Amino acid sequence: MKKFLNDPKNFVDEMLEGIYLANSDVTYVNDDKRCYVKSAPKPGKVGIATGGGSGHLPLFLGYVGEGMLDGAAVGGVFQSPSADQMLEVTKYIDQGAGVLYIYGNYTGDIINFDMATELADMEDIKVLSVVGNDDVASSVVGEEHKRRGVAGIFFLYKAAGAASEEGMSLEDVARVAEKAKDRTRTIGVALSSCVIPEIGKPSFEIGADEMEIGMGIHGENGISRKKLTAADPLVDEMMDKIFAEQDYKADDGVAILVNGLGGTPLEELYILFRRVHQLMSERKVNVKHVWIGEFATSMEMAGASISVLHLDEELDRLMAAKADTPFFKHFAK
Amino acid sequence: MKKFLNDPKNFVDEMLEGIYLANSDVTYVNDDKRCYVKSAPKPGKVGIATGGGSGHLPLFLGYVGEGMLDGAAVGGVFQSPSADQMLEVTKYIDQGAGVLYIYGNYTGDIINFDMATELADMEDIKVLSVVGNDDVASSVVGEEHKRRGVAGIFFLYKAAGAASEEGMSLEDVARVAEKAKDRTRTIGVALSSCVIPEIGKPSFEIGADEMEIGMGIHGENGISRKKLTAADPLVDEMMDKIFAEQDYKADDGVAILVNGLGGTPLEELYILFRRVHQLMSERKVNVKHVWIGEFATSMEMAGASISVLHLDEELDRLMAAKADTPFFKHFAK
Amino acid sequence: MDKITSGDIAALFEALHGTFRDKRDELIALDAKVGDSDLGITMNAAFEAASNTVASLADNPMGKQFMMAGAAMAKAAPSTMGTLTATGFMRGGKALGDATEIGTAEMAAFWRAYADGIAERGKAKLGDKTVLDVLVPIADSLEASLAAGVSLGDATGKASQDAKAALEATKDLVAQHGKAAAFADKSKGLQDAGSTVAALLIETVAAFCNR
Amino acid sequence: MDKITSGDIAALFEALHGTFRDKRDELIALDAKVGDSDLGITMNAAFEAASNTVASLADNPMGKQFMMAGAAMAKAAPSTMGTLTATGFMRGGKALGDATEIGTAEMAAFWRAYADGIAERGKAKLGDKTVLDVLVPIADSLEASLAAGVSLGDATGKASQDAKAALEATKDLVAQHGKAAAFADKSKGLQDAGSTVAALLIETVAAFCNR
Ligand SMILES: Nc1ncnc2c1ncn2[C@@H]1O[C@H](COP(=O)(O)OP(=O)(O)O)[C@@H](O)[C@H]1O
Ligand SMILES: Nc1ncnc2c1ncn2[C@@H]1O[C@H](COP(=O)(O)OP(=O)(O)O)[C@@H](O)[C@H]1O
Ligand SMILES: [Mg+2]
Ligand SMILES: [Mg+2]
Ligand SMILES: [Mg+2]
Ligand SMILES: [Mg+2]
Repeated sequence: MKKFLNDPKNFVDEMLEGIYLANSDVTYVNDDKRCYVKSAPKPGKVGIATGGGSGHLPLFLGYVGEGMLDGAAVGGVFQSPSADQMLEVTKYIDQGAGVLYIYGNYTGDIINFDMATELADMEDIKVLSVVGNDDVASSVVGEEHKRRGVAGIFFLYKAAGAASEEGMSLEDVARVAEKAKDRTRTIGVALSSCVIPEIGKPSFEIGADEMEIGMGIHGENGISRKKLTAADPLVDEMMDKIFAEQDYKADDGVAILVNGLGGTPLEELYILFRRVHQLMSERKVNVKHVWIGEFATSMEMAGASISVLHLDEELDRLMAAKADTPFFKHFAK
Repeated sequence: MKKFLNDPKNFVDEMLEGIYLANSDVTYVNDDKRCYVKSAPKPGKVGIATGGGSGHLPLFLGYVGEGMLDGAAVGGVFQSPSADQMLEVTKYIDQGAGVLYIYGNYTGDIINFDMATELADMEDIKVLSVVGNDDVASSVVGEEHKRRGVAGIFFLYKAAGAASEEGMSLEDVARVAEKAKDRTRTIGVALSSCVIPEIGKPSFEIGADEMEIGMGIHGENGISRKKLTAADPLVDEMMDKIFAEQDYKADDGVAILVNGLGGTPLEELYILFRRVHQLMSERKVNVKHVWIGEFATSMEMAGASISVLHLDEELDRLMAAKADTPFFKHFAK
Repeated sequence: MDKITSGDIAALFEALHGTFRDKRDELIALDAKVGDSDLGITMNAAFEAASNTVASLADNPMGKQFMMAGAAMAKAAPSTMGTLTATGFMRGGKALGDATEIGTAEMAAFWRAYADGIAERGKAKLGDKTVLDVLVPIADSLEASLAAGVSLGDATGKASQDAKAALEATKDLVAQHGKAAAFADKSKGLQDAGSTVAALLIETVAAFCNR
Repeated sequence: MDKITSGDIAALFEALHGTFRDKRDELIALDAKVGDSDLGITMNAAFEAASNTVASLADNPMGKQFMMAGAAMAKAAPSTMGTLTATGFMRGGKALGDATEIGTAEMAAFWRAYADGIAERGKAKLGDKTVLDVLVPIADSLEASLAAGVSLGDATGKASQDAKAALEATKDLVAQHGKAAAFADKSKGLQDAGSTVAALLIETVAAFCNR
């Protein structure tokens, strides 16, 4: 294992210490660094919380900030945080307008967020949940509820965050997040494994010339493992899966997120995006918002994912809104 | 070689196509994608140009935008762009107030920028140059002119860019860049090699448990190669080199850049920063500006660098100013 | 031993922690096949926390000790199995009510509540290749032993045997939940990781009751 | 052959491109030791561009052909050696002035201007372990041959031999410039990569003149 760390046991907490030292806009509650919140929650606003395992920076906590989320419960590497931690975050960020949970579709997270919802209910905090399940590789059409949540959750955060900033009610913020979820699709490809600090060896093996299309961000099985091809045919194959899912018509608008899994250079992400844009242009679909970089990683895993949000007028407006977090900055357009 | 690309020969140009498709705020001149400029140069402003090899994204072109640079000549992977390309960029961004070149201290770049300066002179464009040489590992004190330019050039861009935005003259913008250069120090550490697409195999070998302190961003020799240690003692050893260079007194201010070389996860950069901050606090030095992420990479190389800018009042103000480029966004503080 | 009493709980959790400390790497390897390799880490952490918690609770009602052990697990190991196991211990402890000793009847009630709690929290069905596929047979076995008037030592021994058989039977199932669902086909032929945890639990309990 | 005339230039550049195409991997390997492995790529690209450029310039004055070849190199291969070589050809071509053929005198003038141009652009001194350490001996050798009245074929042959000796001597030097300077100690004992290029250049020219 070749990592910059001290005791692997302290990996997450020392990372969090670094984050708090670097950014005064965020802090933690209940004396627990893993209960990560905005320093100054905006009064009256619907609170939005997320949570999930560490090792995916800037996911999850990186989206806590203006125009995005209000808090995040932070788990160990690839581990759900606890229901208690979620509850503490929930209590702090609730401004009386209720709290929306947005998180990824993983059993561990679901079980804990469900428990947290019950606990919050006992504290008279109204909680709704939207569970991201954008990974088209993880189950077939009709079984979307089984799909994993991956990088596309970014669009849910952006939409819900902007909606909440606009002053929408809990129900409306949830409606917006649900709509973004229904209209978001992601497909990924992995080229290398990654090492969980406390385990110290690669999570899986993959040949020196192999790729796995559809692999999950914890190394879950994808659709096919084969020899790495050139970028353009690879993108074509990946985008076929996305085009098969929704009716992207001429003059429709989309937002595109090309996400690096951690070990893949930015240069290559732009080469992938180039082809995505070509395919969209062939269909006369307008690429209206573009984000390229690392948005949901698997530590040092080499690979990338492509997420498409099928816009409508409301989502278009929400994508354009300002966001300012320690990890994600977006000037309003 | 495990990369997302098509023909390695087209690596840089397809990457650039992707960048232009993603961002309408930048474009190119002279029908040459490698002559990268701001779409709308601000009238009357001193132009700032940079240039250098590809493979370092977001360096160099990523800093072209509001509050930073006006143009960048783009070379092949780890290759200088040509003097002609620099000239074309220079001609486009000159608004009559002259142009400042800020680039890294590499023979190939120097030779070409010198040639470009002569060519610009023939076109009656006044050009000054400031050459970044922040890498303390690359030569001893007293021989600073031999030092390589690495991630710390970011501070020169930020300072000069904000100064130019404030309306300073060419001489003043150059003075600010020169001052930032004199007060910037960087030290890096590499854990793995990287592959130049057209070469197809790693640029150098490094053992599975080895690190090289001070290695350059093209794999140039560093100070020492040894077994990877824990993060805290590693940072201590690296920062010793920086503390030995300048007199950071109690109540002085610094800006810190913790830069990932490409393959190192963000989590680990925060663990490194945590220790940097501890060392600064021990000295009662104020960490006033912090940037953590990928600012100057070597494609997929694993490793990191730490840059320190010793602030004065003017540099403090310039660091705080707004910047908005496709690759770097900073809300004014 | 035919009864577990309040003073035994600390030793029981020590034994449980011992089991999961010993099986740490085995469970990591098992979870690695169709999961994320964390099971050994989380189970060890869960039972370490539980054991530390009950160490100083000997004066408390038994049910409460189990509930507090569960709560400690939920904080220490919020993975799927960590949270489900925590839920199991909290519900099982609650089912013990004011009982001051655990005989076959209480043991059966404990495991039924344990299984029901997990079924409710995890929303899995029997046959979905989850821990439920061993938990329900354990509860069934204990209830049958209770009806037959079997002693605690024998009842838990029998339950442990039945759990092993049920665990073996999970090999034929295809995972529908959790990370293993992503490897549905690959999961065929492999025993379910969570079910292995359940079998280890009852095995340790049986050994404890037959010391 | 005792003279190179305007019509020969295209063939000369073809020969030069041939050399650097053949030596591509060797130069990559050489530059890899204390540099960035690009030398083989850039020199091949430089001479490919130069060769393509002069292919259609046979009607132009010889000096202009060399200058245009240099300008093409500067665009095609803006690395240290690419730009320096471009500078060399531009200055050398300029030194040819209106000459319509190249004999020993023109050849000597060409290389002196070539070396001076590179010295000016690169700001290196003799002994700094750069291409200059072979270029200056080449120019010196040609000037000595000119003084001795030696023919072009023999003069370039001798210059090529002297270049080889000078190249060998670079092994004892310690790099002061470019990427190799970072490996100063390691560079000791290795022949300088850029100097190798210079030696290959004059070797090819000599072979061409002695066809
Ligand atoms: N919905 C569920 N209900 C009950 N048990 C489940 C459920 N999902 C998964 N499991 C059990 O959890 C086990 C995996 O546990 P664990 O490694 O903690 O999961 P994760 O690491 O994915 O959080 C599986 O082998 C299975 O027995
Ligand atoms: N300042 C200089 N003046 C003349 N020659 C130089 C200078 N610096 C380096 N060189 C020559 O350039 C060679 C390396 O060329 P090249 O591989 O193109 O460099 P880079 O890849 O660093 O741009 C060296 O072997 C040396 O002969
Ligand atoms: Mg990375
Ligand atoms: Mg990277
Ligand atoms: Mg697991
Ligand atoms: Mg080189």
